[in-house]
Order: sequence, then C-alpha cells, then structure tokens
Amino acid sequence: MSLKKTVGLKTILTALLISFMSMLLLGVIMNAAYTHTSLGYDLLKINTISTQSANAVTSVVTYFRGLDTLGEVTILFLSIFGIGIGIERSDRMKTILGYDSTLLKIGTKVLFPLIVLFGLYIIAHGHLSPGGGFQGGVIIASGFLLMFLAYGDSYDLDHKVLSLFEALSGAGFILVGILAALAGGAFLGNMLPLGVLGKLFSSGILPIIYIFVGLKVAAEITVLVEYFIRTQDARDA
Amino acid sequence: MFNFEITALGNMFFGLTVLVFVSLFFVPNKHRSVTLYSLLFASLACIFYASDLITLFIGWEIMGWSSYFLIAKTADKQTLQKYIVFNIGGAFTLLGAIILIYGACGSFVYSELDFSAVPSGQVTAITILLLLTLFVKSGIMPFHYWVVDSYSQSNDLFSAVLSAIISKTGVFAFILIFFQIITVQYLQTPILEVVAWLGVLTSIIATFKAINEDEAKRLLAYSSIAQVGYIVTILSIMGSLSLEAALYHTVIHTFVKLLLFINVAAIIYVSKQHRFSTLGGLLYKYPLNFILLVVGIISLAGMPPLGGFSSKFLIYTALLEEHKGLLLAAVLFSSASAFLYCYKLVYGIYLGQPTNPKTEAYPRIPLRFYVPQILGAVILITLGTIPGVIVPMFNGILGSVGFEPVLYRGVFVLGSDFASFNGGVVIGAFGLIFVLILLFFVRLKNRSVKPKDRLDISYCGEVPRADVNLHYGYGMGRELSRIGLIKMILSRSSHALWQRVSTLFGDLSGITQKLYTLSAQNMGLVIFAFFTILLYMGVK
Amino acid sequence: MFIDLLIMLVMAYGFGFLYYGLYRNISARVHGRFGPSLAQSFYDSIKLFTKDTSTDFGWMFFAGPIIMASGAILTVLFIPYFNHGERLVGLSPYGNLIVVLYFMVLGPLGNALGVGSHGNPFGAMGITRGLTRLLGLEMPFYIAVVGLMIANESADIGTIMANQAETYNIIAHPLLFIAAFISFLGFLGKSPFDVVGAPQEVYSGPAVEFGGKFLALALSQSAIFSFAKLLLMVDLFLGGADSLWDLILKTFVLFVASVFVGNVYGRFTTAQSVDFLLKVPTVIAIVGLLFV
Amino acid sequence: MSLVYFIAIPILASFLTPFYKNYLRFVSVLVNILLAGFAAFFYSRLPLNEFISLDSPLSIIFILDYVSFFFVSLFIGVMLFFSLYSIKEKNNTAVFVVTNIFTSGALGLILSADIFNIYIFFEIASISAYILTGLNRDKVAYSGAIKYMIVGAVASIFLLLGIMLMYLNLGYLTLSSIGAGFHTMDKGIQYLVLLSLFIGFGIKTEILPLNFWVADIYQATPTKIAALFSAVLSKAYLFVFFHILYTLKVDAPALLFLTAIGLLSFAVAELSALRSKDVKRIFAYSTLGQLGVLFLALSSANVVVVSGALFLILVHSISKLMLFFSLDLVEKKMHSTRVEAFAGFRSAFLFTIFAIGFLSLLGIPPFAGFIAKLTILKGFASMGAYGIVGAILAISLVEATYFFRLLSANQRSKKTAEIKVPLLQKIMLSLLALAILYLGLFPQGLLDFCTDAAQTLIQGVIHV
Repeated sequence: MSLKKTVGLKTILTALLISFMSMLLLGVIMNAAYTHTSLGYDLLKINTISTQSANAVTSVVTYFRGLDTLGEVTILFLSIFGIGIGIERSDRMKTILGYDSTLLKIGTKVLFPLIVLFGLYIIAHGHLSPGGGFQGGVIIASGFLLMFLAYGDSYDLDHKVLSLFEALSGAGFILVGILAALAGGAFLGNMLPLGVLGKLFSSGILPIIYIFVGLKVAAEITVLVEYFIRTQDARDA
Repeated sequence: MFNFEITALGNMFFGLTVLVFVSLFFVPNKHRSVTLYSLLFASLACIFYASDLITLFIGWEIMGWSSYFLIAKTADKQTLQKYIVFNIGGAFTLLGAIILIYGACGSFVYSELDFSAVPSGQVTAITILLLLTLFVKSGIMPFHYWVVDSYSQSNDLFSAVLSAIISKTGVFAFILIFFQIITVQYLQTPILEVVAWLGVLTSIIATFKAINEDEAKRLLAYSSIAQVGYIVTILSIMGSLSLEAALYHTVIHTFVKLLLFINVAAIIYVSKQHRFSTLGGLLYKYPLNFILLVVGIISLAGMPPLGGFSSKFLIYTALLEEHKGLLLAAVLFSSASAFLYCYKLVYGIYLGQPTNPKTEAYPRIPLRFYVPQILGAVILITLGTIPGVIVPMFNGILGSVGFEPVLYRGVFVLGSDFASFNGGVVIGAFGLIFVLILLFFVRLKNRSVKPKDRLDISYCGEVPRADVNLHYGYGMGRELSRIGLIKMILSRSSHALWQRVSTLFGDLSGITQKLYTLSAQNMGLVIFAFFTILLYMGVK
Repeated sequence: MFIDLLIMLVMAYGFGFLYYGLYRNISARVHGRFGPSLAQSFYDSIKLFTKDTSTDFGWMFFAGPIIMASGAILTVLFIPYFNHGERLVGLSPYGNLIVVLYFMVLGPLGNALGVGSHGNPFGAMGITRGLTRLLGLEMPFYIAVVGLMIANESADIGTIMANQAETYNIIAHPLLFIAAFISFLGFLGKSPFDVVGAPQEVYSGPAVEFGGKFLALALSQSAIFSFAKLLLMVDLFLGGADSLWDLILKTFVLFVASVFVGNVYGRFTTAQSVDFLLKVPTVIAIVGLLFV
Repeated sequence: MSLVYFIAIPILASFLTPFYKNYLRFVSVLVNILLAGFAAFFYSRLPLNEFISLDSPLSIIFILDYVSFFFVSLFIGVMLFFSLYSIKEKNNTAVFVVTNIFTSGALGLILSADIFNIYIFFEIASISAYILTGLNRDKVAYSGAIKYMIVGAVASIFLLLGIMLMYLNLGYLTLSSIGAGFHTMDKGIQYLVLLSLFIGFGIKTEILPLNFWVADIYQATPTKIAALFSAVLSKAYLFVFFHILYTLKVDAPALLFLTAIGLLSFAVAELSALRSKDVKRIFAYSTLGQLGVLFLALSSANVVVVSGALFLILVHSISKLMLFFSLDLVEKKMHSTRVEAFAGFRSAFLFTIFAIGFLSLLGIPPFAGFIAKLTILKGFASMGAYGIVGAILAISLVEATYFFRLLSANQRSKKTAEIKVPLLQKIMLSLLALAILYLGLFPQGLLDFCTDAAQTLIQGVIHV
C-alpha cells in the first residue's frame, strides 16, 4: 500500500487541525491565572460531621452527590439495555470464547464463591476503605465471567434471579432515597444514626446505598458480559 | 385579540360581500364546502370590520388559506403553489409592515396610530411593504403571476368570489391604510407616482393578455387584473374625487365580475366547454344569458348607458382634475383596448357559428344561475340611470376617512365641477332613440327572409361545408401580435422571472441538503474545526 | 327643445350625405372619373330602406344596426352646433366630452353584436379589424382631447369652445390638432385607414351580410356619424361655429382636407395602421400634451 | 414533597420492569399521571428551591421556578400524551423502559441547577435518545444510532471540558455560585468555557454548523420517537443552555453571535427542506428551522421576545407531536414516508390534522403559532431589530412553500390507499389540534405565564 493511500490528505489535515486546536487550548489554559479553592478542606471538615465515613470519596459519591450516583447507575443500566437491543438481533455472533478444560472447571468452582465473597466485602466496606459498590460489583461480575469461560454454554445462569437482582437493587437505591425523604430529610438524606467512625455499622445510610449500587453493578456487568460472549440461543436457554 | 368597529368603509365592502355571497348561494356547485365558505365569509367580515391591524391580519390570513383549500379542490399543483407562495408572501409582508408600524407607533389600534413622530424613512419602508401586500392581493404586475391560473382553475363559483370580492380586499386595505391610517401627508410622492404607473401598466398589459386568451375564465381573470389596476391607479391620486371614483369602480367591478363569471359558469355548466375555440353560436340557444352578458360587457367596457360608464367617468374626471394627462391617456388606451376582449368574450361564446355539433343537445341553464346575474344586471342598469344614487354613501365614507365630500347634485347627476353628466338623460335619450328607430324599422313595409340554415351566408359565392370551422372566436385578436408594441407586451411574461427565482432556491436547497448527509467522522471534523476557528478568533 | 334636437338630426343627416356625395365626387375627379351626382347617396339610402327583401338572421341581427344608429344619433345630439350656446346645443348640458367620446364607440359595439350574430366569419373578421384599428385611433385622439380638457380645466364642450374666442386651439395646440386630425381620418374611415370597410377588393367586412334596410340604416348612421365627427373637430379645434355659414365653412374645410389626404395615401393594413397610429401621432400627441 | 420525585419515579418504574413486563405501558401512563399530579401540586408553590444534602458545599440544588415549571409541565404533558397514545401497542416494553428514563433525564435537565448534575442528566437523556434511535432494529437505525452516539460523545466531551474548567477555577458546581463567580475568572478561561458550552449544547440543540447529523438521525428514528426528540429533547437542551448563559451573564456580543447563528440555521434548514423528497426529513428540517428561531429569540435577552419563544416552544411541541404521530399512521399504511407516499393517502381527518399543524408552524392565524411568532416579532420590533423581523418573515415564506407543496401534493394526487384512523388516535390528535386552536384564540393566560417565565429565565439563577 502506498503512503498516499494510508495517510490521505484528510488525515493530514485532521492531524494539523487537532494539533492546532491543542496548541490553542493549551495556550489558553497555561496562560490563565488560576486560584486554588479551599473546597477539599471544606469537604473533609464537613465529612467528619455529617457522615462519619472513613472514606470521604464514598461520602461524596453516595451522600453529597448521591443523585449523581443514581444517574450513573441509570446510565449503566441504559447502556447495557441499549447494547442488549443492539445485540439481540445480530445473528452473526457465533464464535464464543470457551476453554473446555476440567482443571479450569474445578478451579472455577472453588474460586467463584470466593470472588463473590470478596466482591461483597469490598462493597460492604465501601465507607471504611478504598473501593465500594462499583468496584465490588465489577469483582462479582468477574466471577460470572470466569464461569462463562469455564463452562461455556452449559453454564445455566438463572435469568429470573438475575433480573430480579437487577430490578430490586436499582429500585432499592431509589426507595431508600424516597424513604429518607419521607422520613423528613432530603432525598437520599441521612435518616439513620451515624455511629462511630471506623465501625462497619456506621455512616448511616451510606453503606446501604453502596450495597444497592454494588448489586446493581454486579448484575448489570454480568448481563453485559453475557451479551458479549454468549449467543442468543445460549442466553435464552 | 379580536377588536371590531363598524365603519362606513367596512359597511360598504361587507355589504358587497353579503350580496355576492347570498346571490352565489343559489348557484349550483359541485364543490360546495360550507365550512370553508363560512370561514372565508367570517374572515372577510374580520378584515372589513377590524379596528386593529392584528385583527385585520388574522382575517387576511384566514382568507388566504381558506381560499387555498377552496381552490385546491380543482386546481393543479403548480397553480396552488403559485397561489400560496404569493399570498403567504403577501401576508408576511403585511405582517412585516404591521410589526414595523408597531415598532414605530407602539400600538396596533387604528385610532392610536400616529405617524407624526416617525422618521420618513421608516414610513416609506412601511408604505412599500404594505403596497407589496396589496399588489399581490390585487394582482398588480409583476405580482399577478398567481392570479390568472388561480381564477381560471378554481371552480366556477369560487372564481366569481375571487374576482368580485377577494381582489377587492386589496383595495379595501389600500383605502383603509393610506387614506385613514398613514394619511397622505406622510406618504412620499414618488412612491405614489410609481404606484399609479404600475397600476395603469398592469391594466394595459393585462388587457392585451386578455385579448390573446382562448379560455373564457382566463380572459376574465386578466380583465380582473386590469380593472383592479385602474382602481389602484386612481387611488394613488389620493383625493376626494379619486377615492369616490375608486369606490364607485369597486362596486361596479364587483357586480360586473359576479355577473360575467356566473354567466360563463352557466355556459360551462351546460356545455362542459370553456374555450372559445369549442364554443360559439349559443346566442339563440340562451338569449337571456346573452343579454345579461351584454349588460356585463357594456359595463366592463365602461360604455355610456350602463353603470360601468359612471365609474370610468369618475376615474377620468379625477385624473383630469389632478392634470394627470399621460396617466389618463394610458388609462384610456387600456380602456379602449378592453373593447376587444369584451367583444371576444361575447363573440366567442354566443355569436358566430357553433363549433360543437352537440350544441343543440345542450340542456337548459338552471334558473338558479340567473340570481346573481340578474342582481348584477339590475344594479348595473340602476347605476347607469341614476348614477348619483350612491354618492351620499360614498360621501359618508369620505367623511369617515377625513376627506371632503364631493358635491351631490341629485340622483341623476354624477361628476364634479370639472365635468358632470346626467345618467337619466343619457339612458333616456338612448332608449328613446332606440325605440324610435325600432318602431320606424318595424313599420317599414318590406319583408325579411330567414336564412335556410346557419350556413346560408355570403361565403365568397359558395356554400361552406359543414365541417369547415366558421367560428372566428379562437383567432380573434391574433393579428394584434403583428403590431410591434403589442407584440412586445404579449411576448413578455413574468413566468421566466419567477421561474428563475424558483430554480435558484431549488439549487440552493440542493446544496444545503448535501450538508445534512455528512458522515459521523466528517461531522466530528466540522465540529472540531468550528471550535478551533472560534477559539482562534477569541484568543486573537 | 325637441325641435332643436330634430333640426340637429336632420342637419346631420343632410350634411352627412352631402359630404359623402362630395367625397365620392372628389375621389372620382382625382381618379379621372366623373362620379355620381351629389344626391346619389340620398337616393341610395331611400332606395335601400324600401328594398323588398333582406335576409334576417334573428333578433340580434335586427337590433345590431339599431344600436349602431342610436349611438351615432346620440353622439350628434350631445355635440353643440354653435359656440354661442343658445340654439342647437342639443343635450350637451347633460353630458360632456367624455360622454361623447364613449358614444362614439357605442355604435361600433352595436354593429359588432349585430355582425357577430349572423355567423359569417368574414363579418367578424371585419369587426375585429375595426376594433383593433380603433385601438390605434383612440390613443392619439384621446391624448389630444385630454390635453384640451386639461388646458381648459373643463370637459364641457361648450366651455372649450367658449375659451377659443381669441385663439383657436388649432393655433394654441397645433401638435394636439395634428394628432387628433390623423386619428380623425381613421375615424372617418378614410384612406389610409380604411381597411375595415375594405369596400372594393375584399369580400369581407362588417357589412358582409347586411342588405336592404339594414344596409340603409348602416349607411345613414355612417353619414350622421361622419358629420358628428366633423362637428366635434370643429368644436374642439376651430372654436365652433358662430353661424350656419361658419359651420358649413369650417366643416367643409376640414372635410376637404381629410378627403385630399385620403386620396393621396394608399391603404394601410390593420397592423400597419395601428402601428403607425401608436407611433407617429401618439408621440406627437404626447409631446403636445407635455406643452399644455 | 420533593422535586426529586420527578426524576426518581420514572427511573424506578423502569428499574422494576421485570415485575410487570407486559404491562409497562399502563405503568408508564400511571407514572406520567402521577408526575402531572406532582406538577399540579407544585404549581401553587412556585418558585421554590430544594437542596439535596443541606450541609455540603457540593450539595445539589433543584429549582422549580416559572420557567422550569413551564418546561416540566410541557414535558410531562408530552410524555403523558405519548404513553396514552401508544397504550394499545403491546410488545413495545423496550420503548417504555427507555422513554421513562428519557423523561427523567429531560426533567432532570430542567430542574437541576448544578452543572455536574446537569451533565449527568445530559448523558441520561442522550443515551436514551441513542437507544430510541436504534429501536427500529434495522441497518439504517443502527447506523443512525451509532452516528448519533459519536456526535453525542463529541458534545459530551466539550460540555465536560467546560464544566471541568469552571469547577477547577471556582470550586463550585452550583449554578448560582458559578454565576456570581464567573466574571472573576481569567478572561481566556471564560471564553473557553463559553465556547465549550456553546459547542456541547450547540450540537444538542441542533444549530447551524453543528447540526448536519440531525436529518439522518430523524430519518433513522421511529417516527413517533422523532416527535419526542423534536418536542422534548432539543427543547430541554435549549433551555439548559440559555439557563446557564443567562446565569453566567454573558456580554452582548456573545448573544449577538448566537442570534446570528440562530438566524443562519433557520435559513439553511428551511432551504434544505425546500427540495427534500422525504416527509420525515422535511419535518426534521422544519424542526431545525424552528430551533434556529428559538435560538435567536432566546438569545435576545428581551422579555417579550423570550416569552414569545417560550410560547413557540409549547406550540412547536404540540404541532410536531401532531405531525409526527399522523405521519406515523401514514407510514404504517403506505410503508414509506416519501412525498409520493404522502401524496397518495386518503383521509380527510389526517389531512386536516396535517393542515392545522402546518399552518400553526408557519405562524398563520388563527392558530397558536401565530401568537408565538407575533410576540417574537413584536419584541424584536420594540428592540428596533427590524432586520431580524424581515429575515424571519422571509425565511418563513420558504417554509410555507414546502409545507403547502405537501398539502397540494396530497390534494391533487391519485389516491392509492385509504387510512382509517383508530378512535383513540383520532381523539388524541383532535385534542392536540383543538389545543392549538384554543391557544391561538385565547392566548392571554399562557402568554402572561410565559412573560413571568421569560423574566425568570433572563434573570438567571441568582446567588442567594
């Protein structure tokens, strides 16, 4: 292939455009006078008073910006729903990853509960240590990925249960929020006692929300994984 | 939102509308749509009785689109497109003018509009916009492009409405706006000059186009354009007498066109033919219709004993009083040329030889066709005999728009100090002389022989064969195109101009449409490029 | 009053045929013939009225010539004969120049209706020619008349006449007169604008189916009409007549002028004549109008 | 009562789908009725603010003032109409799952006064839209959805850049605080922020050089869904953009620039529709054109013009619902949305609906579009901007040309199929038509409300 064909005029122009744009952008940003804000300190101060969470990120994610998290969960749900719609009708998906190996199957059987448990642990300790609902959920889903890889089409995922989890976890998130609002506070406000910093049962509503988030993420990612590596027939079986 | 006020001017136009609609109600019509006709009627009432510009505009637009749907039942796509583009365009210029007036005077209500503090440039802009609207509605060249096709292709009854009433809304608005609202002292004289000449040129050109037409309704459509052209010309003189002349001509033209369109409609109804080349020789088949048509064309041509002359006379007098000699000459020229198409109309349908072998089998014309025709004829004859009878009414209108009333000298006399005539004497003398000659003629002791059949004529000493076309209606007026000046008029058409505009927009549309099929990648590039350009401009 | 009207009518009839006879005589002399006697036209007219048979194509054919004759007579009755405004003013106080101008086309219209009704295409052809020519004729004539009306601030023929006590309009507005005179030739149906009647060569024209009393009426009206037009020209441009002799003199001069012009020039076709009329006299008239 | 219910309840309804899979359409109707009830409840309490987590500098504020109430009730109305209209259609659970979330996305965009939160709802609404575009599940639909997604992603990037720059420089996310602090920022950054916001929202509000993707997307989308895009989605973005702009108190030249862009996109869109051969595409172009008008009207910073624009938003939403839904019926019968197909159907009812919709869009009395157009023009006239008045009218003439071309095509062509409109659809469409007529004849109440709303919008969110 000639150079002209690989690097067309359009490509060159695009490259020029992008570099010129970056130059200008950098120019503006670098030249700007920039003032530090005290937001971080303020936030940490408030965190100790209002949430008692050891992980300030969790406070932000589930409490101060709980609504954003609800939005993110929704986006996750939507995206996977959309992928589902896109994949449903494409019948070209034939090649499926799968290793028919006994060793793998046995190993997976042992590992699967551990992975799930680990995921649950990460979720439950979201307000105490790094991690939380999103991370734990993905870990749980990775357990299912392992199962798909090991057992291929013979692994029978109970879709009813899965969708029940999916539905209930998402709904739970919202219902907790509404309950909080009904209990007198704001939506997703804190209605439970804050407890002591560092204990598992502390920080009020935060861990509950993270658990719902975690379950939701786990279910969604599992569905996503299944979409990507199993045919429609196998999924419907 | 809707504000109304009963005015003398409104009363007159609404009265005409009521008469026309009521008389048309009797006419049998295949495409009768009660909803649309009532909408149209309501919109006309809205226009004539509005007391603010918004109400006027609402009426104007409803009139526009209800007429559109009425025409849509019979006209072809191109005609409809022409109709709507011009009429909506006209309405939008009206809206533009209204908005400009609002910006200048801060109100829409007629009585609150005061132009004394408005810069003259703005008044000129308003004037031009309003004139465009009126030109479109009244079919002043070169905005007449929609008129002829719409008139000729709409159903026969609605053509009458279009010509008799709807073209008059332009006249009404002209009087309302330029005599009552903006008033003459704020108007620019050159603009009025241009308007006057546009009006008269329109009538000249339309007259020749009418002479060249082969289709009865198209001929009448062109004639309508020409007649409204006179009205616009005379209105632009902006005097008491000229306003009276315009009002008079409006009344006359309304009834003339009502009569003529329904007359032609009756013929089309019974014969299913609408071209002169396939009509002819119906005189003894439909004598009453023929007489009514003659009444109509005598009035249309503005010949003395009938009402048409009264209005023409006023027009001339008004022009003479203002010493508009050239303008008057042009009006006279157009007026004189009108005889030709008038004759063509009557000859093409009723006189000459029948061209259609089925002529004998044509059914009778239903009596209901005569209601509007007789109404028109009665009014035209009355206005010829006692032309002064409606002067008091006009004086009321003149007074209400702040003009001096013209002198009223009894029902028989019409005119001003410049010139006046006695309609009673004219029609009486004519009638008397006619009757005397008739008596003398009948008393002559000699016998007349009847021709054996229609072909028993002096035909170069031969007897023409039955299959030779002896009807001259089709070719009538053809030789006009041999005359240099007239040939020039006839060969020009605004078609090319508007076609070019249409093509231009079509091409532009094709280009912009291409833009909307960009792929996602290219779209992204466009976005980034746009961002970069703006960023560069901002940073610089 | 009625006596006046009757006198006017009879005078118009008499003078009309007299001048027609003169025209035939003069033309004959120009052609090197002797021509008929002066009274021949009267005899023709009377003879035709008493002709025994004529073809009658129906009531419109019957009414057409009557309307035509009525138009001509009306025209005469609305033009005052003398400029002192006492006798033979006819109906002119009830009308004016504009009315008269329109009466002048009423006749042709009646004619057209009558001719159209007999179904002979040659007749209709003649009518169309006539109407087309009218188009050309009216333009310069009307402009000239409009000029006069504006100059006199009145459309009343009597007033226009009265204003010429010092100078005739022919001197005050020569251009208008020239334009009007050229049209006037056409109105009289004289050469070079006589293609409508086309009496000799072409077997066509408005009168193609007219015979007997119809032709008689047509001829009579033509005679009356010719005199009316002469009268109008005299009134408008030559200051009207003071006395009967004045009237005869002025109309005769005008008439002779028209006859000579007519005998000098050949005939235009319809298109040519309209073209000529719309160019030369119209431009002259417009220039004249600008001077007013 | 909390404003969050407007967002939470539709999402909840979608999340719980597995429990009532085949009855979601009824649930959606109920949800929308419930939301309408909320809106009615809040009407007497306007204007109000709601803080979520009171004690944080990061707390999110929801604002329901006159203008956001206008949009909220409009969107709820549209969605209620949509769900009722489609209530007889089984097997379309997927649509309702997405449209519910779509509702909450749009409502969130309106209610939220926190720029990051706005970004979240921006994404929710956008992603729902991508999915809805692909719902036809054929090649055109998928390629449309992908195209939409790519362009949408670019928009998100720019929006995020703008938000990031503001947050970085000010440390706030609430609109009111940003509005107060915006002018203390570096000039260059200010410009960059505005520019990124303009590009981000400009793509979504479909204005000139950024809207070349739109026609294809509308064509790929199921016809009824296209109505939602036209009636809800673009309007939501439009509102947010101007909400932010007025809060940031941008200077006159910037607004003038937006006016020019709006006018240009109006002109180009209407021109493109002139020779288009596909009715759906024509409607898309018309939407673009109307958005151009709205853009130029909203950027005028004049109460009368903006109130006219708000009125126009309502009228345009109603008209486009009518038109797209009727077109859907035509499409079902004729299996095409080409002009030839449009010309061939016979149905007096649908023809009337189309005619009313067109006339209203053109701003022809006595329909509501006229009041909107008149108010806008009046406002411009009082500002002395006669050039804009003239341009709007001139371009509207182009619009009239193609709308009436469609009508005359249908009037004068050979009819190939008769469309029987089901009773429910007939009633629903007639309701819309009557609404247009009613608003055209008795606009005063709504106009007054629009004036209040316009004042609130121009004022921007004020720092408490």
